[in-house]
Amino acid sequence: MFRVQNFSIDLNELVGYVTDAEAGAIATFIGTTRNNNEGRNVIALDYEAYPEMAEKELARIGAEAAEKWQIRRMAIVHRLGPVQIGEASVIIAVSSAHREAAFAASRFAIEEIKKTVPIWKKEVFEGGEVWIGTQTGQPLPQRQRIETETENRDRDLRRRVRTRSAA
Amino acid sequence: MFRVQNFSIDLNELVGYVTDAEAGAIATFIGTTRNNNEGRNVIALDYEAYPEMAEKELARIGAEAAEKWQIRRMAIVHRLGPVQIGEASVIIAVSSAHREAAFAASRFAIEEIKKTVPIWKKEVFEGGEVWIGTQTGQPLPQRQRIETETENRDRDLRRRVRTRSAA
Amino acid sequence: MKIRVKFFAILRERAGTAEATQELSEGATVGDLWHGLQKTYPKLDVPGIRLLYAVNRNYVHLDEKLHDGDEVVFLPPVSGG
Amino acid sequence: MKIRVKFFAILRERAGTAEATQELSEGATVGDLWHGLQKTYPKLDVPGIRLLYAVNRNYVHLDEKLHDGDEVVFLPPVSGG
Repeated sequence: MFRVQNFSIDLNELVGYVTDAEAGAIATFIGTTRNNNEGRNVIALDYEAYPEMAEKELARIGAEAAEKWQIRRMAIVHRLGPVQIGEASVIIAVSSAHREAAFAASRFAIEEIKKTVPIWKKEVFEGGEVWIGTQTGQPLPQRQRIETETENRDRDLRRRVRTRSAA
Repeated sequence: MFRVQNFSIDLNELVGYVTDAEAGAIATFIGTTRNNNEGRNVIALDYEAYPEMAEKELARIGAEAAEKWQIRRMAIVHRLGPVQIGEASVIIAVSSAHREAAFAASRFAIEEIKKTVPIWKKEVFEGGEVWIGTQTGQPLPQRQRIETETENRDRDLRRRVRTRSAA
Repeated sequence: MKIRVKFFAILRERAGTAEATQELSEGATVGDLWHGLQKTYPKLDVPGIRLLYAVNRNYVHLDEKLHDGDEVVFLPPVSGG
Repeated sequence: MKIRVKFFAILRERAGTAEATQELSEGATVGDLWHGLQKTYPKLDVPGIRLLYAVNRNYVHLDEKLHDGDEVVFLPPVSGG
């Protein structure tokens, strides 16, 4: 189950999907909208995706996780549109016979999502809004760290494109 | 929320409890009954606890996690009595501003639970039943690994008792 | 040949549209398409932005040759999660 | 002095009871209590088992001195999760 959707994500649906008689462990990760970021008071996050490619990349993450670890089942659902404070923007659920694989795969998935899946987050904060990770040329309060993160993310992704072309 | 109970665990209750406007991440871990163990066909697991001390130890794990990592809220609920295949015996939920802390704390909690919390699991399998971790003197199919794990667990726990007495 | 382009996030806002169709001559690359789009949508050139490129939902390089009917997307730095 | 004992898991099954009260003389330790219980419940001695000891819900050593009304538990290797 690798999906983007415009409505709230049902944790029970994902956990039900990965539940398996051969599994002794289920790890989940829920990304939620925090009320503050880099010193700004956040009102909501607004997500946009290139939906077909985003779902393809989510499935690619699932396939890579299944190659790396002995997992049973995996589900990733990312929400689009506005996500209010405390609500989930993304949920990952993964089951495995032994807990190490479930932990490792869920951690791997969220790191990959943040680097390679074509989804964009606009932060709506008190006093403005900004596409996170996009250098707009307009100085923002305490944006220094975001720009560094963007550069890292970007470098990782470019490396992946190169590797694929070489293969 | 640190609790043992005789009825099924409600994941949504725990996630609701740790949801926090200041949190950007929630990690959960669900331990489920697997249909096989060490080559035996498992029918169910039956858990027993020293309830007052188990809840005290669960709270101690939460306090230690809060000292080690910047977490917002944590909940651990362990089920007692029979737990059927695919059902949850334990659920851990932990929220944090940034995801690293939630991942680390949930991993820490399940490792500690398995080592220090006075809860015992009887495995009911096709052809018999056994208290896991207790050397009964009766040879069981493929019990070698269980006995080694028990020895490790036991050594860790004895070390902790010594440290406490020294303090 | 006809190339379909989709815009997302800041590029959608800068272009003022989510989709466009561009007529290109045979042998044109993703880089040529981007160059041509800048003339139609001059605001697309976001200072300092680092784009990635996808043709038919696969990441490619700027020198990738295009074919009639290709779907091309210029991707701003992603920020899901 | 009167000491309350609770049995769990395999020890509960071996003792055939979940609780017991033991009368001990002043200055007796957890080890003395265990020794005394073996006489009442000879099956408590599970070959090869490694026990831990708790008095009033705190882990202690075998030489811990007991006091009237203490609640003592002998813990088989735990296996929760």
